[in-house]
Amino acid sequence: MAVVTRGHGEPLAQSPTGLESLDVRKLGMWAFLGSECVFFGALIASYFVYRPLILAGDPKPHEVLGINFTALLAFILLISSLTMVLALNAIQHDRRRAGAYWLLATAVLGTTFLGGQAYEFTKLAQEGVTLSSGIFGQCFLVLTGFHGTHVFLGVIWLLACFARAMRGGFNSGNYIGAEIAGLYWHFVDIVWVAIFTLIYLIP
Amino acid sequence: MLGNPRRREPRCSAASRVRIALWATLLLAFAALLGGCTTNNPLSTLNPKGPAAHHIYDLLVTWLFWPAVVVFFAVEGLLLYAIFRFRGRPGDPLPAQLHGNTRLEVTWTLVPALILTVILAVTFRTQAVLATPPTGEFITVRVIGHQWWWEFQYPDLGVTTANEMHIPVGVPIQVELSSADVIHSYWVPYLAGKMDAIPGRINKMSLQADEAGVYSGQCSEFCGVQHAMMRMLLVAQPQGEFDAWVRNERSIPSFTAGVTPGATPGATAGVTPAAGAASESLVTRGAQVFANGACVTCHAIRGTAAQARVGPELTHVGSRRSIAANTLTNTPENMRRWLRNPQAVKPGNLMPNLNLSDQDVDALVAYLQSLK
Amino acid sequence: MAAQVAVPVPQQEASPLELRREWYGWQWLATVDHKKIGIMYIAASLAFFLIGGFEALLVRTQLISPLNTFLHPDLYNQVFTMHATTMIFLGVMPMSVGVGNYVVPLMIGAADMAYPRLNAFSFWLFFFGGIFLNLSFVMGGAPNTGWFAYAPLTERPFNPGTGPDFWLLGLQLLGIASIAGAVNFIVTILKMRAPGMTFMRLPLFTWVTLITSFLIIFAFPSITIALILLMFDRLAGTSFFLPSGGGDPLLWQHLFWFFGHPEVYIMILPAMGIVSEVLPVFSRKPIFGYSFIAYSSVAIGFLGFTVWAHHMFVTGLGEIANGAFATGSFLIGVPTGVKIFNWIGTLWGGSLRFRTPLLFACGFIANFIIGGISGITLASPPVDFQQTDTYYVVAHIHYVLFGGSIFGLFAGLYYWWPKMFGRFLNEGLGKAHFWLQMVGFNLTFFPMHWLGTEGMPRRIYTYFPNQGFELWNLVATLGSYLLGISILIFVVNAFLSARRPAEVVPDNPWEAATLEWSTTSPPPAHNFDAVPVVYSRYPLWEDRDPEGAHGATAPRTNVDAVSHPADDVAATGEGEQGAHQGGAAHAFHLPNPTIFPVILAFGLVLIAFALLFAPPVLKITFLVSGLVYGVVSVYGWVRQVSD
Amino acid sequence: MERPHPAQPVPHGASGVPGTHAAPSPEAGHPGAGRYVLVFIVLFIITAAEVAVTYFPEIPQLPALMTMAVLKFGLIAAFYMHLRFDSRVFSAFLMLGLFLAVGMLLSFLALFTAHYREPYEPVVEQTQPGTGTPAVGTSAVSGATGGTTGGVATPMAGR
Repeated sequence: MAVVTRGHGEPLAQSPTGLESLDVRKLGMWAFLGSECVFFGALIASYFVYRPLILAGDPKPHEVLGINFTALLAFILLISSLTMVLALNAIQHDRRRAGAYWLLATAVLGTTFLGGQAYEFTKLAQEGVTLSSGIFGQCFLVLTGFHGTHVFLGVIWLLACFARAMRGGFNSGNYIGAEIAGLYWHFVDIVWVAIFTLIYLIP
Repeated sequence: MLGNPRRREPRCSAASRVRIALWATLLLAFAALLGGCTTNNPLSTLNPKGPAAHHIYDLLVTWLFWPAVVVFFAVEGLLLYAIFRFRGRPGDPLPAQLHGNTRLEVTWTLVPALILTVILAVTFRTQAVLATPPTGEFITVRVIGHQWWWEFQYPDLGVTTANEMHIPVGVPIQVELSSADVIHSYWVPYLAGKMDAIPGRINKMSLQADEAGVYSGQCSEFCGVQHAMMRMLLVAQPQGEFDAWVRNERSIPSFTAGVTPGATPGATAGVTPAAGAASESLVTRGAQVFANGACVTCHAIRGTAAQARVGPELTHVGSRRSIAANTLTNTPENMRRWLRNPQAVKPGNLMPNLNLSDQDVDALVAYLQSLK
Repeated sequence: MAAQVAVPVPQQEASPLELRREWYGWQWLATVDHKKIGIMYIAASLAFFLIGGFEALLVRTQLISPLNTFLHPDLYNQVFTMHATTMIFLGVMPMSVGVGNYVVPLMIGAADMAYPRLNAFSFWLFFFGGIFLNLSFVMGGAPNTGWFAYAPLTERPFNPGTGPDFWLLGLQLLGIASIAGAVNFIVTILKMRAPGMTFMRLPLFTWVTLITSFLIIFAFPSITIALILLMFDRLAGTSFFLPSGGGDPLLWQHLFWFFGHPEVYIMILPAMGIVSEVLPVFSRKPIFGYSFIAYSSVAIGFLGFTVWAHHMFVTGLGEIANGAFATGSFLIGVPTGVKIFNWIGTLWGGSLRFRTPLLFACGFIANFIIGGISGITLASPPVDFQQTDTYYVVAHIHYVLFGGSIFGLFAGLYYWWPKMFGRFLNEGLGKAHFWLQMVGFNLTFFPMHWLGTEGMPRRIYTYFPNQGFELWNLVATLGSYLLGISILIFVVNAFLSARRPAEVVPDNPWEAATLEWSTTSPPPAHNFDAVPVVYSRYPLWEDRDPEGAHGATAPRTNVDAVSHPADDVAATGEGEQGAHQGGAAHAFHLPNPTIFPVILAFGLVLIAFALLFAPPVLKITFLVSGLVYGVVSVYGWVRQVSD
Repeated sequence: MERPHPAQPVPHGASGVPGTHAAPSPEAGHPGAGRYVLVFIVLFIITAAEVAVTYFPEIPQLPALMTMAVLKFGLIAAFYMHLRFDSRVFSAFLMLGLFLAVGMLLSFLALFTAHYREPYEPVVEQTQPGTGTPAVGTSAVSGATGGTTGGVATPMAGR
């Protein structure tokens, strides 16, 4: 179990910042997500530095990237975010089995997203867009690839949560493990919101 | 009562040591100042000979150095005063438990901020002056950094040369910087600040020499194993001499043009000065070694079949003041040393040891020295 | 809070785990105790510091005379690259982290860091990463491109060896360790402060550790990305920074310095915090302008992100961008100045006791003033055009990072040594160390200001005679030998202190004010027998200044501990259930020693090796074994956490 | 400078650890499943609108798309990540990271736009001066006598 720290029931008058009542793991996860913001910010910034060259180059992104297909992927991730909060909601209401299955559904949707991305990458490779094919290929593949890596790790994490949920590891008094997995998952989703708009949609 | 009595130091000895250290530091600073003023160092930034360097020098000395000296002595003085004045003794009562003083805080926030604002304003002014592109007539020189030598192209004059840049005195020069491999930085401290030569980019800076002279320059961005010896010379000469240099650079060297070289090359080559004919044949042999050997795979000499652009252009190498990116002065002896094993002179540089025989080296030296 | 003797670890029935625990090495290898981890951090960083210092002496020896052939140019480049990399990532930074690791939980009255296992993982990853980097010397050549590793010099076509691969993979490992450590510090400081310890009562060292940790989590991702892109360039055939493939070398510089400049503050802020702790204790009066020092640190932290391109003034950004970044750089001088004045204000009117920590703290201020002033000259783009990439910059960074950080860290080591080990460092040797270091340091680096203005470029393996560089290079080299001797004195001092028979060090030998001095020296595994409650900024000084103490709700005497039966503590200790201390409302559960963090860190290093090796057999072997280690340890770790 | 307690009592999940503290009722902070589905419908509609917008070039793409992206981002962060109900400290972490990331993106865009780079052509090839024949340009200053202009007009000239 995690470290239990003090702070419960303390005279709060002497610790007026209120931070003592926060969960350590959630606090740590948010600090990490703040760091991840800069991580993806730097990746996207690198893409945009090369954007003039990418747009001038060949092939042009909008010619090879299917917006409709990617929109489908975005929908899948959105749904997975919904199933994730529903999982947490179920766990918080002690509907353990439902919670476990929502978690599984989230993992499955994540895997579907990864499958879609794999399909997209193969299609791009067929059209000659690879890591070493030029500035567009490398920028696009590294950016979306690192997002995919995050999704992949998230899927593993969700499966672990699912296993734990099936063993009855979560309940209304003990759901932080699922909640921080969810925070990570939603973060991966909002990164995709940014990538979808900035890379795919903006002309 | 305070601290550990066993370890208390006698007061005077520590104080005297502080004093000694203080004097030593001051003496050192003074000596350093003297040293800085008396030598005439070829890369010094304190001896400006061009307007750009002058502007920077004025900014540095007037607006940064003297305020810095004042601030330095004031703040270090305060610190030393506090250290000496407030030394505690065993048995001293507890000093007044002061927590701060807002008025003081505001003062020592605002005063430095004001000083810095003034310096910043002057900085902006100097920046604007430096960034003004040359107006009127100017010469464009394209400087291309290579590992580890400099290429200079004068697009309007049709001149390409290496490691020795010539400019006329009093004429603004627009320097366009780029690189053939990694990032270098072009720096002739007497004339101007430095500017990076970045592959895939063109950076511009302007410089001008107010006095004739031969100025040293050096690559100042770390660029690999021979960064230290990526040096150059900048020759600022009166307009007439410069024009003559341009005419000479544009000409095809006498030997390759078929004109018999004078007896001098042989003599300077250090070959036994038997006869003009002997040295002439040596030069011819050198030309053959050059044309048939590995030299042509990297170097260019106009008027011959050698047109490679990997190494420095050698069309007028005999007339240059230095060789190997100003690593060696251009004497036949040094050139022989260089050709015999370039790796011994500049370990790791890109010119391989060609394992030339002594005769070949002598012939090559005679030939290259003849390329005036 | 008068416990003078550490609570003995109670003997439980001998389980296999118990037997294993008797092995001395196991106590360190598997420890999750922040104090042990802190000591390991300090010891490892000191070892790396000695290596880096040795490299510095090699550099200085090569430069002792013109056209010296002591080192081959390429070896010289490896040595100066590794000197900087070692000092920054393996010396100064982890030493600050180590001191923070030891001191911060004690300062805030906590039993441990928020994530003790993650803490162990951070240490071991740093330690293995450091060894990984240094292995490059014997595995095909160390990185030779400078610690800034400007592309495209680091790209395959210009650097086919494995040096840059070692560099980028090693830094990636160290980056993960740093981010994990920083998250840990942030959560610890935000969450685990003793009751009553508001932000305005936080010790200043804890303040700067918090700010430093924020800088780390927000600055390191930038270099992570830069390293990833470079790794793809070198290992996967992309050309992010290769102009021939459309890449832009300047992107590397922006990404690097977006990290690199905050990194400077990551190295200097902890030293500033240490000085802010040491000065009041040895002046016997509170720090002058507490809140101004705290806020100026915050300001430095913020501004640190707006000035990165002042490292790039000569890359041709244009005068507007240069002017903007110059403005930020000038601005950052203001909070720095505020700190210096407040430190002098703390000395002013005090009753100074010149013990070694105070000497180092004063040395810090004296040197840092010079480093600050030379920083202002470099912040002005036109002057920077002349001075950048010369020895002037070498002088500047060493006045900040050696004259500043290292002096500050030594002040901290001498100050907290008795708390850490229950023994003093010898005062006479300490003073000899200080004076020799002070003289040696200034002898080494002050002449470099002149060398720089006289035009000596940085990173050159040799220089020519008659350029005016001979005299001051000679002086600098001799000074560096003095510096080397001074560091040796410290090593001898530490060694002798360990050899001396144990002495009884009182809880608070320096009469300091902060909570770490309220427990025994060294503290027990669970740090405090009872949770301290804090009523002011100077919990142990409240008798000195009953009215003036900031934020005190009511005058109290010393630390008011939430009382618990003493036998409650003695009964538990660091047993199988972990040290359990306090009543139900204050349950500290120190996790058991665990080996999984070590294994995970080791697995990551194996994966780094896998990326490094070209032969498929080696690659696959290392990748598979690394993954196995990783998966097993993560599984075990998770099981431990959720049990 | 004591900051007021952000929300007293703390919304939820004061402790996720069993046995130490009775967890408050989950409903205290988190919205119910109905709200989550509602948010999802909104997200769904916005995403559809995003794709739709790309089919209508007359709509100003950049502001429209950015607004919708920020909206989606905010909805997920506020509801799914519970920032609306949780401690502001968590929001602060995200906002700090976002602020730096966006600041980095914008400043890189500005710097690289201002510091424009020509499409790369290796410098060695493009700098061939006139081969063989002495290339003579009209000098800006020197009295060099004219001749035939060699192949010195490279892409770098005149900039």
